[in-house]
Amino acid sequence: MIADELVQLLTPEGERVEHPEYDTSLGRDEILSFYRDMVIVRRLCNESTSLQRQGQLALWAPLQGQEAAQIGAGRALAPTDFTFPSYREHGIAWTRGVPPKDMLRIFRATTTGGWDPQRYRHSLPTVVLGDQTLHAVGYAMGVQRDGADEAVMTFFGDGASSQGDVLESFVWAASFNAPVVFVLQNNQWAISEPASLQTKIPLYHRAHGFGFPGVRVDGNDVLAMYEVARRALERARSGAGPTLIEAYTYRMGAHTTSDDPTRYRVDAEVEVWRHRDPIERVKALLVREYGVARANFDDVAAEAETLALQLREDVLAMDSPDPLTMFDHVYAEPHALTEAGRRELAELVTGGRA
Amino acid sequence: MIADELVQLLTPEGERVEHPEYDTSLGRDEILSFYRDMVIVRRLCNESTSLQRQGQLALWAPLQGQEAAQIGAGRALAPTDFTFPSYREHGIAWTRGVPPKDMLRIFRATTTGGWDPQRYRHSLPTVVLGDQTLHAVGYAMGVQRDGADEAVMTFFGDGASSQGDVLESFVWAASFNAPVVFVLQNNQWAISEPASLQTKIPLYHRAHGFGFPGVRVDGNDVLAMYEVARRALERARSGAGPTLIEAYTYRMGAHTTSDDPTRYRVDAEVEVWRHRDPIERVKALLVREYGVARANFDDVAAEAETLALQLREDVLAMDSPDPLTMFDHVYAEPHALTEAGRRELAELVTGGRA
Amino acid sequence: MTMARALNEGLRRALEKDKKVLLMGEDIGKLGGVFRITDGLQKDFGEDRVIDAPLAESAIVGTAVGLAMRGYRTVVEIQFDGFVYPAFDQIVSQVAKLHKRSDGVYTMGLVIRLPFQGGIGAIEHHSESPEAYFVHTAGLRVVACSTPNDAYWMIQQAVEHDDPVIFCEPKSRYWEKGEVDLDGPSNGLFDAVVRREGVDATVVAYGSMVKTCLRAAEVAAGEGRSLEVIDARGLSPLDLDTMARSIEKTGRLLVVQEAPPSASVGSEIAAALGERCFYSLRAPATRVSAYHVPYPPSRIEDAYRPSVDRVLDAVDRVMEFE
Amino acid sequence: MTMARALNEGLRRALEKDKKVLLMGEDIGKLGGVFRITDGLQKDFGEDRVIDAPLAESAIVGTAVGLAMRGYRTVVEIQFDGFVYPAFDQIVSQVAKLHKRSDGVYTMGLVIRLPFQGGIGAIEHHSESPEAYFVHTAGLRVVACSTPNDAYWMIQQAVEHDDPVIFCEPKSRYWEKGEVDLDGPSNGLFDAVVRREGVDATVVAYGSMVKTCLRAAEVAAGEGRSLEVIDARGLSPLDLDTMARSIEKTGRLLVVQEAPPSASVGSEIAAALGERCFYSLRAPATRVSAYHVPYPPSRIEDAYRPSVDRVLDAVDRVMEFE
Ligand SMILES: Cc1ncc(C[n+]2csc(CCOP(=O)(O)OP(=O)(O)O)c2C)c(N)n1
Ligand SMILES: Cc1ncc(C[n+]2csc(CCOP(=O)(O)OP(=O)(O)O)c2C)c(N)n1
Ligand SMILES: [Mg+2]
Ligand SMILES: [Mg+2]
Repeated sequence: MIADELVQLLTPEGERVEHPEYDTSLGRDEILSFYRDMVIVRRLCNESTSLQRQGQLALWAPLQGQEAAQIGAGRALAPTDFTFPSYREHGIAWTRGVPPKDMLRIFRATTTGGWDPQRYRHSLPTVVLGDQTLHAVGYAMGVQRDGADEAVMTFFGDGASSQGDVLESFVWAASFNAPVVFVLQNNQWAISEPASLQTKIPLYHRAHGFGFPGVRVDGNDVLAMYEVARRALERARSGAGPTLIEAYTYRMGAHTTSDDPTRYRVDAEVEVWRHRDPIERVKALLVREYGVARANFDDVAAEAETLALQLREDVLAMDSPDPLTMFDHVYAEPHALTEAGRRELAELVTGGRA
Repeated sequence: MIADELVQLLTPEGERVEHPEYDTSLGRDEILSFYRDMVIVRRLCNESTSLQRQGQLALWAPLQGQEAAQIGAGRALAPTDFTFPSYREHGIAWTRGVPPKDMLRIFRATTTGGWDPQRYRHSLPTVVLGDQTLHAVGYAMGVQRDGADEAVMTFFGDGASSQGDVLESFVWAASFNAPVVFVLQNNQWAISEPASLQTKIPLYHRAHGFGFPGVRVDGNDVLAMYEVARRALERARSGAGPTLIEAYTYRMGAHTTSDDPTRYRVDAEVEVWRHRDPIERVKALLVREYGVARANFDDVAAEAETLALQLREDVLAMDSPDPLTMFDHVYAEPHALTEAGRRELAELVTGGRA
Repeated sequence: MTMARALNEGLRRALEKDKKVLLMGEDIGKLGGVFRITDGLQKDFGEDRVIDAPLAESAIVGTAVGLAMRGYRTVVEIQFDGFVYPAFDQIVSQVAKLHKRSDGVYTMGLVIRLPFQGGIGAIEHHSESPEAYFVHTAGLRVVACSTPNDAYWMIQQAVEHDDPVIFCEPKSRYWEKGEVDLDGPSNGLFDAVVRREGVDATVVAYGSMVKTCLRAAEVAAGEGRSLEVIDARGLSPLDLDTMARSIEKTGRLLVVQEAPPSASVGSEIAAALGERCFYSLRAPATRVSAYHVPYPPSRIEDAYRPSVDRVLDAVDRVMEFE
Repeated sequence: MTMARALNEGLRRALEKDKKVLLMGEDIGKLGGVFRITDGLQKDFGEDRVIDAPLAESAIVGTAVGLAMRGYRTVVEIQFDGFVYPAFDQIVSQVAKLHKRSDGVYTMGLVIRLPFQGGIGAIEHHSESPEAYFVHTAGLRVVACSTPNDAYWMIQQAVEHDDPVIFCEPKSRYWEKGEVDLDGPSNGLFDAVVRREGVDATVVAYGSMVKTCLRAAEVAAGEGRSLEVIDARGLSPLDLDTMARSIEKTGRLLVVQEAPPSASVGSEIAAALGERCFYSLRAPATRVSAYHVPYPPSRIEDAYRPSVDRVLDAVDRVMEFE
């Protein structure tokens, strides 16, 4: 894949397009279920934003605009694959079966994790940019040693692509021919910094310099994302090595709820991308090509609504943890200094002035 | 420059070869002076090795085999350019005018530096792999801000090419279009690790993934190294941005005097490269094409001999520094804790049991 | 003005005074930094002097080193304390050692600004206290400001200083107001300052904990106890003279820090003064620190960071010694 | 056998006992590492278990983290102490925090071997003592061996331990011989051990300095002074009980380390015991450290590293207190 144009199977208008190398393997029901996933994660994202506005969350990092990139990649995964996210991969977490309320724990600041990564085969949010990419490659080296038929997928952004750890993970993936798929969601912005500050050429080219394929996909086209991710995962499982997928997409919302994009980007740009909405185009396809009825879409909307209300309920019910839990699981076996702290705080809570 | 074969203007047998993009701009006298430089740095290198064997140096990192890569690149520099070496660039130091005895101070362990980097516009040996590449890019950003007609050149190896700092320096050089030339001396080995462990494809390709040109040169061909380096430096000074030069060469000796290559590489490989010797081919050219007389070569050998003897003399005369100098230049202004140490050691030296 | 504003004004003055001064960091341009410390500076001084950096801390510090070699003085902004670690090698192996390695030829006159400590309800990696790592490292200088006036003057003094300075800013105090005396600095960059006089015990703190200790001192006063509160300000070097003088008067020492206890700045102060003031200390030099655990979810950070009550509990303990 | 050989044998035992144990590092395969600690292990256990790593410390540690998530126990070799800093972020932000972040689901059972301290006449970056950085970091454990027997058993205990262990090896002692008791370890991984009994002063040291202090104790004995020498072994956690018990007997404490003094392990030991043994200490807890300067050119390293004479000078000082 050296072609400079991006892989697209569905236009913003919902028209199918031919691609020399990729074709849709999906039927009506699957496409509808992708649509469902995208609608739900967007709805949950919006609910989370308003929960933050209402002071129920410390912070929220919206995925709006990146639903196709994440649902497409996430749905391509086999249950046995393992994923290593950054902090905005709520859509991936959804496809891995992580309960929405667990995704929000870290944002309610009641934990630094949120779920059992082994249970969902989805690792924890990684806030230090790029660190998770090396974990993914190391995990993939373990898969190789186990002779398992599994692939690993890791996610990072256009900004993180400049971090040494991400670039070292390319060196290692290539050197060990590790079964890992790198999904770079190029949403055009790293907080206030445009992707053009990180690179002057398309980011997927970077893979070629390290000796493995890189491909740019229309990250707002869930059909293309799915097919490209699926093939890259198969390639990894077959022992053919790593792939870099650059999902060309856009961060429609603020970087996080504490960000103010009006300081650094113009609405016109956002408008352009609004016309490339990842959900609308699938809806158009479903209507035109499969005659999906209004009712089906209403059902999805209703389901999303219910889930959103459930999420709100669950979040409001989330209490602050007992302060003494800060001493749990710091070490697998007791550490004298940590235990001394536990005793001190316990006394303060009971006996002390506190 | 995407061509996969390397740029060569002079065969191991000393035959000139045509190259579509590069041609020699050098005449007899210059080529002879390149020959002289190579013979001298090799002779000084051998002297240093024996000085180490005789316990006069703590360590020595031989450059043998890489004379052409270094003299070719070094001679292409303008006096106003600035260079950032790793620890094996004795040939570069020579072209910058650093006195040989100063190059050996660090290896005699009497200092961690050795010379005035501003005076020779040649920075100090950098032992932590790759760190210097970022200094080079930062310095180049300063050159840009000064609007100066200068270029920066930095050196690192095939092993160091895997370090995050080196890869980040590529990101930065590209993003700021910095006037820097990266010279990667691929001498096939990183101590005991073959270059194939660091990469599965030619290393110069890496530059393309970051958006600037990479070129592989026969690093044992001083004419080719010179021309490619000269053009890359001009390119940098002209504001066209960075270039990566992969000098394809070989480490004929041990990694350092504490290394034992017999544990990890076969003599046959060394033999192959012995036939690609960077000095012999130039000598052959000078004899055949310019009829340079035996006497000229003898003169060079004699000069090298004199310099080697001088170096030995100078090294033997190098005393250990006064221990109290460890407190000098730690800070530009006195630091209480450092000064307390100075007083304590001073007392120990005089009053104490020591 | 607020500390955030004072830092902004101080940086503006530094940029005006010396053309060789540059600012570099993530999002410090149009956005003005996530805390707006550099608000408006790129607009006024241009993109060549207020540089939005690609996303790599090691490269930010490493290129600042190269710029220093070229004679520039770069003020680096690390967006949050927890993101300084990727630059650790450049800081410890290069920034701290190049002046020495070059026998004084290279001047590492750069400043690394570190919004540090917690208390802002943030997610992980945004509330760390990494100062001990730098205080342990020879070749670096480390300071922490605690008031807008200090912020305004100390940042300028740090920029003018020829040694590399790790400049710690207590982000939880960014929005608190205080008087700024524009006439001139009243203290040296590394001087400890007595913020409140007292006779019963000496309380040494820095950054966010200075205010916490001043509050504790007020409560203690109500209980008839007179605490002397010292703002260390300089962490490397430490102004031990000022602290020792106070201990001679009070005979008791409390060191309060937001960092975890082990091999910390608090350990250094307690060990150094314990040795130096052996005869004047009537109670053991006592540390009040965070706990030996990773920074907890911010919902419970108040139990992790030393509180007024924890300081007072420690005061009770040291006062039990006659 | 030598400490180097003992480590080699210990690693061999670890590889034999548990198929999930891997070794990873630069040049550890055919070369057997620059110190030959892994000599012959790749030949016997294969390239999949004894892995020659590409040249990037952050990646070595970062991939070891991923391998731990997959259930492997990787023993990482950092070629020299001075090259651990590029991996600092992975160690501090990930290795130290992932067990906590995952509520105990991820086991970070990895070992980071660090040939540390100086005394081998090396060039820069090959003689550092970075232990304080890790002792300050919650979530890590840190140990230092000082004898072949400890090297043999402690490395196996570290591999079996479920927490991440920074394993510090005093490279200047690699070639010194000592008895190795193959029957079983006589101490826990973190226990401090009294190496020599005495009554006048307690001397705590670790790594290379243990031998230095034992030599000093002999000289002191000739001068009629009886020093109790304790090998700390565990640096995080510290075995303060053993040290305190000794101080109750001797009433004096000296802490000897090769690291620079500021915010160091020595500071922690002095501060912690100064507080805990306030009544039994008849002299100030006193530190003997390297100086607050970058590691000097090795031609003069003997003046930088605490020597027998410097230890004895410090003994003289603490003995002056009645
Ligand atoms: C090492 C590190 N440096 C800085 C930050 C602060 N930070 C958080 S997100 C972000 C921008 C990341 O942009 P990108 O990688 O494109 O991901 P996106 O937010 O667009 O999904 C920055 C600078 C961080 N989290 N980690
Ligand atoms: C960060 C770091 N890690 C490890 C080392 C130890 N080391 C010194 S040289 C070397 C091999 C470097 O190989 P290469 O980059 O190819 O340069 P060459 O020695 O071949 O010139 C290693 C591993 C180091 N100096 N720095
Ligand atoms: Mg982005
Ligand atoms: Mg090499």
